[in-house]
Amino acid sequence: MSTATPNAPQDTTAALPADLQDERLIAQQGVRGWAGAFLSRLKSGDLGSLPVVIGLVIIWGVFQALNDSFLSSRNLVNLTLQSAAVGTIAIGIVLVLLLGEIDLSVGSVSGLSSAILAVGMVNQGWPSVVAIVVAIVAGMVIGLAYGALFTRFGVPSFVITLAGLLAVLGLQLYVLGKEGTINIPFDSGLVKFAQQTFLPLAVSYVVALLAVALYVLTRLRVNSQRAAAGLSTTPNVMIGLRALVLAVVLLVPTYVLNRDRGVSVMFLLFVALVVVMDFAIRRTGWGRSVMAVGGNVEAARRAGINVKGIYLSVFALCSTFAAIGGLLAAGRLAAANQSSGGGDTNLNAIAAAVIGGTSLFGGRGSAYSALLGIIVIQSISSGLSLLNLDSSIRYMVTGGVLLLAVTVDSLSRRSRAAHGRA
Amino acid sequence: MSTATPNAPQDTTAALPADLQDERLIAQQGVRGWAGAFLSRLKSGDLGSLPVVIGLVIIWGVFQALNDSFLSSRNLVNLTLQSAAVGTIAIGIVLVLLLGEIDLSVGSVSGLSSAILAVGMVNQGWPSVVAIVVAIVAGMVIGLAYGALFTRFGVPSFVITLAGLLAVLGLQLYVLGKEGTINIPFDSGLVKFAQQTFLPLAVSYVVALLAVALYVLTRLRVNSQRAAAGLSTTPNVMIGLRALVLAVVLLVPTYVLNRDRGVSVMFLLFVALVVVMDFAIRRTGWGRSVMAVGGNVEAARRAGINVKGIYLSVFALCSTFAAIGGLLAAGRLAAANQSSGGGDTNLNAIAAAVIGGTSLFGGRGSAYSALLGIIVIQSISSGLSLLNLDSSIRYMVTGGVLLLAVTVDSLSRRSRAAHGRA
Amino acid sequence: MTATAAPATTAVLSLKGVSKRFGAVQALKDIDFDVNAGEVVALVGDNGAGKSTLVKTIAGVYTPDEGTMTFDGRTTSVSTPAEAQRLGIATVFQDLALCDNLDVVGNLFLGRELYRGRALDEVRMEQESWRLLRQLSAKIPSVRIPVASLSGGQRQTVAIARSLLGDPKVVMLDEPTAALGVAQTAEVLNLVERLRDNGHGVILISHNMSDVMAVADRVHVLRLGRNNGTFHVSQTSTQEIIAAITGATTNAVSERASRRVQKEEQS
Amino acid sequence: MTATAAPATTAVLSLKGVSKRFGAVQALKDIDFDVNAGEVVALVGDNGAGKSTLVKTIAGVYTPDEGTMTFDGRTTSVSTPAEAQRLGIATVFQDLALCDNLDVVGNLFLGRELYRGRALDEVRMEQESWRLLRQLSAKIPSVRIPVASLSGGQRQTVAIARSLLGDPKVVMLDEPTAALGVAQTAEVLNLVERLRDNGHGVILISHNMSDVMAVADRVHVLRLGRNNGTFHVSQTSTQEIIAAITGATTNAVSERASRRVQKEEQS
Amino acid sequence: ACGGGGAASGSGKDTGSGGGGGAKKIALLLPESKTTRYESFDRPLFESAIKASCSDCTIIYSNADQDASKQQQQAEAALTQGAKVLVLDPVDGKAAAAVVNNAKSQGVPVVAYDRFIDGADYYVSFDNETVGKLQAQTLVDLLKKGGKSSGNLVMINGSPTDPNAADFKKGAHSVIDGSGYKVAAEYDTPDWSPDKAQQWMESQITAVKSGLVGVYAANDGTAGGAITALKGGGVTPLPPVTGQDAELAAIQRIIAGDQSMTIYKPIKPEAEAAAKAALALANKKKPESTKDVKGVASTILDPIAVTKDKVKDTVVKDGFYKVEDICSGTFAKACSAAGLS
Ligand SMILES: Nc1ncnc2c1ncn2[C@@H]1O[C@H](COP(=O)(O)OP(=O)(O)OP(=O)(O)O)[C@@H](O)[C@H]1O
Ligand SMILES: Nc1ncnc2c1ncn2[C@@H]1O[C@H](COP(=O)(O)OP(=O)(O)OP(=O)(O)O)[C@@H](O)[C@H]1O
Ligand SMILES: O[C@@H]1[C@@H](O)[C@H](O)OC[C@H]1O
Ligand SMILES: [Mg+2]
Ligand SMILES: [Mg+2]
Repeated sequence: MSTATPNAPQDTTAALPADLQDERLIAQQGVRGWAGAFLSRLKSGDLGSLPVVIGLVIIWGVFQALNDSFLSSRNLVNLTLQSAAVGTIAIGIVLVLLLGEIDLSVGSVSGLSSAILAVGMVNQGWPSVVAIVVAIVAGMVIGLAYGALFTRFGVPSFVITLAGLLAVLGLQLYVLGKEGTINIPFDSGLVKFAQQTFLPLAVSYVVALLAVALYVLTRLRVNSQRAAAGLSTTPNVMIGLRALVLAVVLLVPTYVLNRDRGVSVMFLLFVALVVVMDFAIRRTGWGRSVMAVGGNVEAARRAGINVKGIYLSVFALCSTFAAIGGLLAAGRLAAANQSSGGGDTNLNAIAAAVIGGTSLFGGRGSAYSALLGIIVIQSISSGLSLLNLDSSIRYMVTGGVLLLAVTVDSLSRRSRAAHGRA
Repeated sequence: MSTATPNAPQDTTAALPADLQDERLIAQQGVRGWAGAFLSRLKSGDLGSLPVVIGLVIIWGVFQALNDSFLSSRNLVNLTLQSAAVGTIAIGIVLVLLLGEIDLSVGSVSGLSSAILAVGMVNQGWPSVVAIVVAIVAGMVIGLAYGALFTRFGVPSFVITLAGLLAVLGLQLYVLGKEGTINIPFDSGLVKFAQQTFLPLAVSYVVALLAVALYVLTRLRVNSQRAAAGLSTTPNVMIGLRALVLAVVLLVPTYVLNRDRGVSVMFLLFVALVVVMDFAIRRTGWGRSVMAVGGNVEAARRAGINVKGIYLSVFALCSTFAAIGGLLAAGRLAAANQSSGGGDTNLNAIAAAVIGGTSLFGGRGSAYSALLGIIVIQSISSGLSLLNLDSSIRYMVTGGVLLLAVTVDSLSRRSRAAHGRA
Repeated sequence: MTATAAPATTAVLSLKGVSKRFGAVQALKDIDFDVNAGEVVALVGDNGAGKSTLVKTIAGVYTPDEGTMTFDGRTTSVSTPAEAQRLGIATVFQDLALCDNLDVVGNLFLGRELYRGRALDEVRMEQESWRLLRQLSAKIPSVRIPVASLSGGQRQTVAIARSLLGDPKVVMLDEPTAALGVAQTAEVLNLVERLRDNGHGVILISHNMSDVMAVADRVHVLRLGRNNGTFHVSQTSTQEIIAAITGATTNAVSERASRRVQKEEQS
Repeated sequence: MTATAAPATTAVLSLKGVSKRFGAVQALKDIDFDVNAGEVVALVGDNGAGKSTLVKTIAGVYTPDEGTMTFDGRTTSVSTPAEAQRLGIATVFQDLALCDNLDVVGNLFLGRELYRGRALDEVRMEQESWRLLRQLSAKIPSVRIPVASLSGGQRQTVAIARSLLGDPKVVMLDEPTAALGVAQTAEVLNLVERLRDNGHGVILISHNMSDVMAVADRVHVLRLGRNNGTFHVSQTSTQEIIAAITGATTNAVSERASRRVQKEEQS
Repeated sequence: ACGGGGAASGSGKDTGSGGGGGAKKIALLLPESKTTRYESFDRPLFESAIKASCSDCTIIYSNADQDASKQQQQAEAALTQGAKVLVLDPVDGKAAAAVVNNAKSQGVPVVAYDRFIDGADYYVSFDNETVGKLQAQTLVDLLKKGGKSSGNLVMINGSPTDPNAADFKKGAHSVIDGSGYKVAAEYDTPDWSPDKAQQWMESQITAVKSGLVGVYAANDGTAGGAITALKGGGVTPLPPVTGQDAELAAIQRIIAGDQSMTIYKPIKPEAEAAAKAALALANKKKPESTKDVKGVASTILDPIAVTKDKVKDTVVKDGFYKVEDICSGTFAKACSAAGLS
């Protein structure tokens, strides 16, 4: 049998790694190749999350110009505290969106979780851990029920979770009973965690530097594996450069936050959840299956993937994240009430995922969009809080700014599509 | 060139219409064939909107058992009045859903339209017609803006209309200004139209019978055209049978409604809009293009369809229907205020379209789903109003019943999919 | 017509009386079908004859309305593709069934990922992908682009390469060479022969009679959803098979063929 | 190699120096290409050679990075498929581009619906559909089912039938017979000849060399996105074209061919 | 928008330079924008009260759109900008303890405005339970006066997710239960939505077939919905319907005889009391108080029930509305009949 690629000129074949032998590829070897590739990526609009970041920078710049407390350390620390709860909920939304499904009930589930926590801890006198576990399990069970309904009866997730939104809100009111608002003691662990626990100065820098080191080590290991397998590698200079960028991205905020109270542990938990889920999505078989189901459910089924299992796990995870978000929200407000999880919690969580770049149509997106998206949303909301606006004007401005932030991103996507990289 | 189908036995070919010659087709000629086809459709779950109707019948039965005023003429007349405004908004939602897009701002747009009407008519003293036209045009302009943003920048409609939701709400508050609630006089035309105008008894029956006659005539004309073209025809007995069913479906409600105030003209307007849009979707080139874009936008583009024009027209229509819905809502409440179009208007309009059977993923659905869906939703809400329930229980029951109604439908769809008719 | 009954004893896969109906269309009616180990059976028939439906029924994508299936001597009912894979049935579907959003590597190893610890071993999968694709003479510039951006033939090559992973007992290829270039087609035919030589059962669907005659041992003809004869390649001719497919001896094909002969004679 | 320059004068369609790049992949580089009225030009090349990209560029689906296009003597730039259609270019795309949710009639007449007053004339469109499909020997049981439920070949027939509506000057067929049965393939080849005889320019992409040799006047070869020669069918051989496609004279194809000859000689 | 932005940025620079002298920042945090009072009355009245006694004070204004966590964010933003005192009308009075806690930790006093907050430094309000009592009492009195000593009432309460609604409900029940009238049905109106109230009222006309003598509606919005339902349902004569907020639309309905009463909370004295207390606290002084509510120094004002005959002496007299506002268009006739011109 002939396995050779008979037509490629033999000399270049020998010199090039297996993945760079095609003649049609525009040369990508070495640092110059990389720089060229980067430039051409920029030109063709393949910018990853850069556009949203640019949108964010614009928003920050404008708000800072309007009110110079916007970028103050104190306000930025507040921003981190404000982002954690809904951001955590948005991680779950990213997951269901990756499947091309939706969960409209995350607000209610987070509200129920707040209510269970408060009633359990305060009224029933459960130990906090028990209350927390019960609240999270309740969320998971709701998600499993959604998954079961979806996979068994094929009811669209939009309808299931719309019904869930109402039913779970009912449950929340039922759990709260006649009490209405229940305050959670300020000296309870959860409230302290959500309001007053910050990384010690030294620890915060160590954490940031560790993250950079981990990145470099991982890249170097991948490089050596790829070289051993005869595949192309990233030039060390490039790795160094990227590590530098990462270091700046991590250390500057750490410094700024440390000028006020510091890096909130609750926010760190949220970021950690994002990182873990990003790993799970990109680097595990489960995550690959999620992407496959979201991309083409029939192809996934034919590939032998347990499609029902994937749906179940994702709906369960989404509600679980919603429940965790509810706990964080309760901790931060030091209270649970009938409107916990109400208002625009749902819309903000979904919007965060979408603004961060996760597609509503499945198969495209990243856990990081929850982080980016929620920061955009909270920045707008926090920035507008600093300006004395009438509600009517504030609504109009919020809508406009939101649109602006996403238009930058969409424009670049559009150019990407025109360049055939949709 | 050989154009014959050489393999089909020549005798049957001659006898059969062009569309029934394939040997694999299970015989469908004559009344028996039709009955057989109908039975096999039932078996394979291809029931059209029958399942939703069954769900509705179950809901009605249960509520009537729990409180015997539910099916009273008075309550059914109320139901028609309650359905018209959000139902009209849902027609627009059906259109955007057919494109696989969404409009989250219909609530705000309807609220703005209410506000413009009230401020124009009451505070500015415009003639009602002017106020109505201005309100509708405002809606249309907003829709055009959405369409322009969507087609120019490729921002996902979810985000555009989320921004729109906020911005238009701001506009609504701005228009209402310091006034807050504005009463629309009870003796104004719009309020009378929305609350007190019912078809005279005789006219209502004439309208119903005219509809049946129109149906029969159309079918007969199609039959004669098809026969002339050598295509299969519907047996006259079948047409008669269907006409009979239609007559019952139209005359029984007319009778029941006439025992109370009668057939509301506002509801009739809503139904007329549904019928017109159904015609536009199924029987015009524009509607065909909408379906094509929703099914496969790239295929539509390659077929030379003006895809941008379709998006523009649909977004504009959707907001226009929202504005009309807002006018009906204002007329019915005889007031406009800051919460007009708020609450669950959005969710109810979208849910109505989905529950009625329009897919969220584009290309599948019908204008009638707005009608069916809104009646399901309003039935649940009206049925629960008659029972004295705690809010918490009410929410839970609403969620449960909603789910039930849709599960019947989904189960049949599922069986349809298993039979290869997805 | 020299239609012969299939040998019923050593079959790895055997169908009896399989029917499948879609709404008003009877796609399959009373199909009997066998494949032996180490045998290439060509499944041929006109467009819409029911070939793909049969393949999908065997692969667990559709459940048949009637009929039984025997695999490796045991009567089984395959109701999901996962089960079919567990039994050892690998399939290249006509509609390819790839995930457009995943890259070539992701699609190749979908459901059979390689691990390094608990994480995916992307490096080994990429290396292995290049090996498989080279083996099929694939002309794919990069395995790290979404398959959405591949050409028709490139996509088909990816789908075929997929079926080489694992060690299936029966391989079903539904028009595997339809979009392939001449070199790639030749490689796939080589591959089919290698599979047979290694004792696999192969079901090959193709409209290309010369390919069929070149690699198949037996040809099974479907016509309008029904069995229309089985032929041993060594004992039949292309003409005979085409007649069974179209249900007539004179038709557009033979007309073209005869015109061509005339033309060639003239020139 | 007897590559000959294309006649540049009477071309209905003529491309000069067309390039197209997708991210890091150079799909087309400096392509010159012409079609004359009443001529069938076969566009051939290995998988991923850029044939479909070229067709899509002409059809207005992609805009080229560089290069000019002349149609009917006028330099034009076609930036949407609608414009291409207005110019008189009809295309059957390799990926078919049908709307799965619409039925056969809906797809056939998409963008060119027939009216009766202001409403669609479904009866006449259905009647016409049957006529077109019969003409292509299509085996489609009903034209009132969504094309999603059609077989591969049936879908392809629908796409081809589409291109017969209207009166295009140039028809481009991207692997139109890949999924077709033998009878349907023969009808499509007949169709191509009829189109030529009626003075249309035809661009035919195919991997099937015997089909190419049977109907084409000229063969244009692409290799890895570049021009690799133009051949007059009357002055060339299949061997020569395959060599231009694969870039080598010995390869899997010739190996298989020679083995087959041996085998036939033995038997 | 530009004016507000400019003012804010100017004041922001003050903080940067150490925020000195008498120039104080006072934050006014209101709960929502869907009821007219907040942006139409509370905000401007409060601002002018502050300006009157402290011309170089600046006011940081935010509105929480009925979202407790948004309000928390806005309070934090106000503190970031260096607010010296928070005047807080909480979305949820109980949950606002977190805001008070946070403010206290930075030495910023809090004035609970309109709704009680545990731990606040000062409280200015009308008592919510009293509002409910007053509504119910007026309803019962009207019924008795009309000669009906028994019969069915329906209650249209506020939003089930609004903690204040529970207070109104409690107060109302304390009067109605034991008044001899039966509560035939009761409804918590989601989002205080008038059209929900209308729909519910419509079904009650069907359900409570006979003997419906009166309707308790928790505010003017829900009252409007209920009245429209009663009129549309052909219920004559209209049973008495209560309300709250003294919205212009409600006053007009009262004049026209469609609605029986509304609760007028004179916002001007409330805003002035709050402004006074806020300025005192900002200057580290103890504000005067008339009362002590749960340990918080307070000014408690009396809500006023407005019936047709009292319109002139209340909202008109206080300049809350001008006669020509009330008597515009179709209401002119009713006005002159009611002796209002
Ligand atoms: N999911 C489905 N729903 C309805 N009808 C279907 C479905 N799948 C196949 N059919 C019908 O069954 C018949 C057989 O289709 P099948 O795909 O098996 O044909 P095939 O032999 O593979 O044809 P081809 O050579 O064109 O690929 C066709 O008439 C088709 O319309
Ligand atoms: N939208 C796209 N985005 C990125 N790359 C693309 C895109 N379309 C095509 N390509 C690349 O361009 C090259 C040429 O593709 P093209 O589809 O034109 O090949 P082809 O000659 O038609 O091949 P086949 O015979 O397999 O159909 C391929 O390598 C393909 O990966
Ligand atoms: O005044 C009322 C307010 O206290 C309540 O919270 O919301 C509704 C209003 O009518
Ligand atoms: Mg097939
Ligand atoms: Mg191609």
